[in-house]
Amino acid sequence: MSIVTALLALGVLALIFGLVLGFAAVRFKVESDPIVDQIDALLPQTQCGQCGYPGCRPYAEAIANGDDINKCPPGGESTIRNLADLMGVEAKPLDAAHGTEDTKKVAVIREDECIGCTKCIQACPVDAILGAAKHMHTVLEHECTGCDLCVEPCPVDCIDMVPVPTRPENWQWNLQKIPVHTVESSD
Amino acid sequence: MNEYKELTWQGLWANNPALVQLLGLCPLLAVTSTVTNALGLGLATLLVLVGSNITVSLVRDWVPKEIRIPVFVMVIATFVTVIQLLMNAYVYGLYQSLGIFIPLIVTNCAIIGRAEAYASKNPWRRSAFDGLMMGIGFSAVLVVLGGVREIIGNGSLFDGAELLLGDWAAGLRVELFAVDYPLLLAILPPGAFIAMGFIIALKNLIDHYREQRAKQPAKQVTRARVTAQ
Amino acid sequence: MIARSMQRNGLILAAFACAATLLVVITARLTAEPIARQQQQELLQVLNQVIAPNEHDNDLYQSCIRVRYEQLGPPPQAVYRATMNGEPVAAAMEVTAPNGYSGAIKLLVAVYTDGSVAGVRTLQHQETPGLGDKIEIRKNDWITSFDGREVRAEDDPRWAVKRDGGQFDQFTGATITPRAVVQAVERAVRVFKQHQQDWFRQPANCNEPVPSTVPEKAEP
Amino acid sequence: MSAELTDIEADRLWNFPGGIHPPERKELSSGTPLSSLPAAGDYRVPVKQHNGEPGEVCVQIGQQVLAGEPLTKPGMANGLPVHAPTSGTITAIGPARIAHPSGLADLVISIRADGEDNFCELYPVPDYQQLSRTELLDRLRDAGIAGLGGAGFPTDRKLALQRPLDYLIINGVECEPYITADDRLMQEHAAEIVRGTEILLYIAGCSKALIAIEANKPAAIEAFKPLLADHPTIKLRIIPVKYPSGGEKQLIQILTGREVPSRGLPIDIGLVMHNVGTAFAVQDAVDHGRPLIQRVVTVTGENVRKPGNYWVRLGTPVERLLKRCDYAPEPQQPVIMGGPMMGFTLPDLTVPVVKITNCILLPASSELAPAQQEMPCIRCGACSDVCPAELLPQQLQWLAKAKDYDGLEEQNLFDCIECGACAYVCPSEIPLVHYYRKAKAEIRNIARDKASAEIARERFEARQQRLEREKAERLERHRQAAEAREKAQAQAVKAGGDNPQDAVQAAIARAKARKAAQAAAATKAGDKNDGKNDGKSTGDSE
Amino acid sequence: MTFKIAASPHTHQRRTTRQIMRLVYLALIPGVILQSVFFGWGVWFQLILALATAWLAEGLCMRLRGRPMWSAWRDHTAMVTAVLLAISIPALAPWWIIVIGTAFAVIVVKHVYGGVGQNLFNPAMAGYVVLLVSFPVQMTSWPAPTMLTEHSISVVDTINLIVSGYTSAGYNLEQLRTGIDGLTMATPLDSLRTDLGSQMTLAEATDKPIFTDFAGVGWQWINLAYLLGGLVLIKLRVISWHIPAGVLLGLGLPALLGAAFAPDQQIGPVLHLFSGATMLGAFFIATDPVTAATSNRGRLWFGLLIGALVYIIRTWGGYPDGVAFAVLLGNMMVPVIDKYTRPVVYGHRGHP
Repeated sequence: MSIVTALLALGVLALIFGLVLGFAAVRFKVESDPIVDQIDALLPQTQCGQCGYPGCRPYAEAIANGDDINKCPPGGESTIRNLADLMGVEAKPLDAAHGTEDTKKVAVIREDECIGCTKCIQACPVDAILGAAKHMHTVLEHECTGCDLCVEPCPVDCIDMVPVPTRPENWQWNLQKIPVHTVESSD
Repeated sequence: MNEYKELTWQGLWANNPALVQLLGLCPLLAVTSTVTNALGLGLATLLVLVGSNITVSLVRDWVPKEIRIPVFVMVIATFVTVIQLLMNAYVYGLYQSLGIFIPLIVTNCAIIGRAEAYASKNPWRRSAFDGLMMGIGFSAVLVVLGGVREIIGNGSLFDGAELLLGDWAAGLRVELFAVDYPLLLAILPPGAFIAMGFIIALKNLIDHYREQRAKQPAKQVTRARVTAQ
Repeated sequence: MIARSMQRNGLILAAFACAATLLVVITARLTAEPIARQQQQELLQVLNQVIAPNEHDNDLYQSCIRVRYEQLGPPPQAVYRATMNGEPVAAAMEVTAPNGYSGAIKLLVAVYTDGSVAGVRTLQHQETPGLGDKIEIRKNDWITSFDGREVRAEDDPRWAVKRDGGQFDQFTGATITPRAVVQAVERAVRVFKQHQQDWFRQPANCNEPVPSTVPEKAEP
Repeated sequence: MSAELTDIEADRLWNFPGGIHPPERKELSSGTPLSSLPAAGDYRVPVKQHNGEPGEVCVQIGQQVLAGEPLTKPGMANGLPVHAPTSGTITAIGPARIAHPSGLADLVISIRADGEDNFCELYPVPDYQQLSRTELLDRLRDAGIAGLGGAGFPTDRKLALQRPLDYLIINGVECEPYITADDRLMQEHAAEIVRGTEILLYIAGCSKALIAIEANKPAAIEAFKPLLADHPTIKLRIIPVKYPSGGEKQLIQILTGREVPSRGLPIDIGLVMHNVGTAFAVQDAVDHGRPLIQRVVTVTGENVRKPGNYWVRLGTPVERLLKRCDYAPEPQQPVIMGGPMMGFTLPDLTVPVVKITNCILLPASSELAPAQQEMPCIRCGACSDVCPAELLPQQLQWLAKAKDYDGLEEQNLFDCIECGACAYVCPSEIPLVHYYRKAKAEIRNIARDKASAEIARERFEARQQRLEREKAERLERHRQAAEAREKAQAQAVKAGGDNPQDAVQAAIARAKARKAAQAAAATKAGDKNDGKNDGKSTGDSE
Repeated sequence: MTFKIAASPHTHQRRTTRQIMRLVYLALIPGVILQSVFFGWGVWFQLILALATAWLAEGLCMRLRGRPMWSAWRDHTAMVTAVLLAISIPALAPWWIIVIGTAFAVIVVKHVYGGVGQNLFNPAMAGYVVLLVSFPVQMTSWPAPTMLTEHSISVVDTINLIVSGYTSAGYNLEQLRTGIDGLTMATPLDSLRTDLGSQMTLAEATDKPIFTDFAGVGWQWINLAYLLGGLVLIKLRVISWHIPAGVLLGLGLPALLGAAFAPDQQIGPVLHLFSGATMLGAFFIATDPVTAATSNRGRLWFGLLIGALVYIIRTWGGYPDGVAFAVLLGNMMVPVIDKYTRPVVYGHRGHP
């Protein structure tokens, strides 16, 4: 008798809960997942492809689908930390296979060597290079993300990646880095 | 075979449920005042873990994802109850020591965690092995913690082993040093927290050391051409 | 859509619930008998410690009655009566001392019909390990100091710990635990002396012979 | 509100939380009267000396300039010109070290003085009340007047904001230890300052002014008292000595009990504040038509033998000023521009004096001992006790060390005025302010990076869209061409011409032959050109 | 010549952690002297043992952490911990008590958490609680004040007791603690707790030789001495008044109420304030900056919380005194207190 009661009680209870869950699963389904946008917003948007994906958004989609978060050298540790926070996973060190974190750089064309082939213009993911065929090209420093994708296509190797210069506006208060001149004592 | 090696590594060390995932701390901290108790609960957990992993893995195809958690909980609860009844019937002495903690295994997140994270996605053989390794990993931590606390607090090891293993085991008891005053802190729950902290720290230290030793060579990943069409 | 999902989930969950319940019930059936045997043995072992087996010829476990006395702690309490050739010899009572250092202490107090204590054992307590837990026979034989003691007058000053001017030792660093035990035993003896005739007349009435507590519960 | 105004009128003073009392050491330099340096040698005039965009250089190398002649035209936002400090020749225009804690270079115009010190023609205003507000503002801008108290915000911009004002506050507090430039200026030029205050009142459209002076400057107070007897609209407030009561926000709190809202301006609560030096410069620019080419600089510290206050032309290298004062540096001598609390050390002495330079301090190591090694924070809370902004400096410090920038903003790091009181009292000698400045710079950089990342993303997406569009257009063109061909063929067939199939076959054969020849040629030439450019569209330059 | 580059401010008020700690030592002196007057030479031996242990433990930890040992020794924080712990334990406790306690305080409570400034809990009190929980017998065996004992204990006997547990004449501590009335001596609070627990009235319970004057032989004067030292620290601005005031208020106010409503069963405010470790706790222990609340408002609440907890533990808890537990519980609450007492930053008042 007690067996039947137990079976019945638990069976009915489970049935009810199952019904509720079945109802909730359909009724409260969350549509579309904006997580890709959130991830994309954290990526540095250099569009450099070092992660193995063609651009930041594809990588954001890959992360949303479970790819590792440590494949973005331009973003470096801070991006990994932010992504780890967002995704609720543990921050890992940058995967060295994809490159290393470097100081921010911009591309500069040695203009006297440029032959005007437009190859770099096609390579630039953010249209930061100005110029027309057979005319000298110039990099818009403000728009350059430092992805260095233009360097390889250049047939005459006239593109350099130079570190972004430090100016008083973006100086980081590093007292150790101030060049102190040795001055002759004047008396 | 490599998968099994990986599972072993994960369960025993890299993803140890007690040291890394910090799951099931409640029974872990409560029962580890002696090695015997620790071993008892460890074995019980191991049994439940393997059983629930196998069951979950076998039924995974029939369980819609909406009700998988209730089903897993039910599977685990059944196993725990069965084991509790069996212990009550056949290892009564140990049951008295561990009695109130056995039902806690139901809420031991290590078990539902494995069911959800591994067994619900993998075939039963591997799930069983995963359960075995996770269970051994968990038990090992329990035993180490129990050992540390028993030595520091009581100066002995395997006190009361006969309750678990039968009368022959009474001889296992080792009196390391006689204590006039047991260090109560080690036996009481705060001691469990402190000892656990040190064990985790030790593991991290070893991991850190290993990491220093083995700097893996970087493989190069082909870079995607963003601009190629 | 919703109806199908509900139907499917509900039925599957119910099926699992039934299967699980069935498994538990079957196990419970199969283990019921060994479990009862274990518990009985355990209790008998303690009973045999407080009332020596050669002093009685009845089955203590079977001659159990339930009584209700506020003095003995939260009722009902089980009383196991020992008889020799049908003559009352002693009785063992489950007694609760409510004022232990960390909560109630459950005791088994056995008293001979002449009013002297046959033996006392601690069944369950949460006293501080290393201090108050000396009331366990495993840790210390203090509990045997009750053996043979008698309660005399209405107010017997010897039934107190030494610190309060009585005859029982207190433990170093812990007075409250032994004080609570002494008081509880004293009360038990008084209750026994007052009601023993009554008790030995009653028929055994512990139909469900499962004691409310498991003895010697030490952890944690 | 009106009750509060009555309180203010009734000379009530409020207090601000925290604050410290470092040794004042003002007696070193406050005794000697103001004197000037001869106009000689090289001057280096940085193009940007204020808080805003630099102006556009309007002189060339080799050009002769007269004192007061503008060297730059004010640019767009918050622009201010700079002027030739003396007459001479422009010798260089290029990057040189400027007065900035980083010691970095910026655009500097170098002038070799001819020693004549001839002024260009000046246009004094006989009666400022004849001019409109806007005209006066233009004059102030053309005179290059920026706040001389330290922030260097363009004075005309500050006055241009038109909102109801309760008070104009003239800040003569000068709470930093050692500095006496404002003190000396007030002692000797109180009348001009009062006159400047009147002009400022007129421009601001305000009726009442408060001049605040710290109680440790009795001579300056005495200089003002008789003057203000016949200026009922201007009141003198003598405030207790405490650092940093000269801070804009703190002084407002002392005088009015009001608080400038976070990220707001004093004008939001009906107040505007100018430094006494600014008031003097305003008077000079309006009454005499002189642009801002000189200011009072305190040179002090025990390693200066003749400490005092000097009229220094802007652009004068610090070294010349120090030589004049007979300095005796010790090894590892710190040269501080500004005061001991908020000033910064100079990497060398070529740095020029600029509009915001109020002090050059050469302390002996015995008076300002060098910072000790940083010890761990013991959370004593001394820093929060002295913080005038009621921040929790030690919390900020932990967060800054942990680079928790969200936490820092949540704890209002940007309300820190960097007064240094916390670091002054810290028993563990933690350079707290330094951590905050680093964190602030980092947060600003992150915001800048974020903004540029956003732009990059937009450009990337725009480009992708454009490429897709072009591809679609190309396909569309091909399709249309094919359709047209088919139509033409169909028509030809209809017209009963040759079976076009033959023509197609022939064309395919031709194409095959050509391809084979090409392949052969390519193999010969080596596959130099493969891969890279395959499938790329061409000609998409801007 | 090269110039020196530094961050502002370039001037600094020269009061270092080390100086602060020294002032704390000095302020403790009167209390320690009185304690040794009432409880004998043991106090000094405990101090020496504690200091030596702290010194060694600190050095060891810094060594293990790869940091310069001198920098830790120089700031004296471990020494202050040692002193506070040494004067908190019974003067004749066995030597290993203070060694274990100090070592635990320095190694586990301080360095495991990251060293100076990083510890969540007051090291001295955490060490004390570990000892109390682990060795309740030794930790509650306070000797009776010297004027109430039959035997006066010489220096040699003190050392013997601390090292071996027996005097040269073979008495153990338990025997020595037996007072002139033949009953074991307990601290005033312990005695009161026991007696009030067995249904005595306050008047009956205080009718003992240890209760003279206002708060018990010895303890009252020791508390007064710590009060004096604490006031000096406030005067010198080493500590702010908020925490001590909070503690005394938090303890005194409920005690006053208790005494008003149940004068027979509740210990009065004077006894609460001047017995046990009240003053030591209020002025020297709760004020440990590392583990206390940050803002002044927070400090007041922190103190009030500790005071109230002391009252609760003493009245209803399992231990006669509760300063150590109260301080640890207060430490745990600090992040919460700090969160809700954060001062309104300039410019944010009325502008949310």
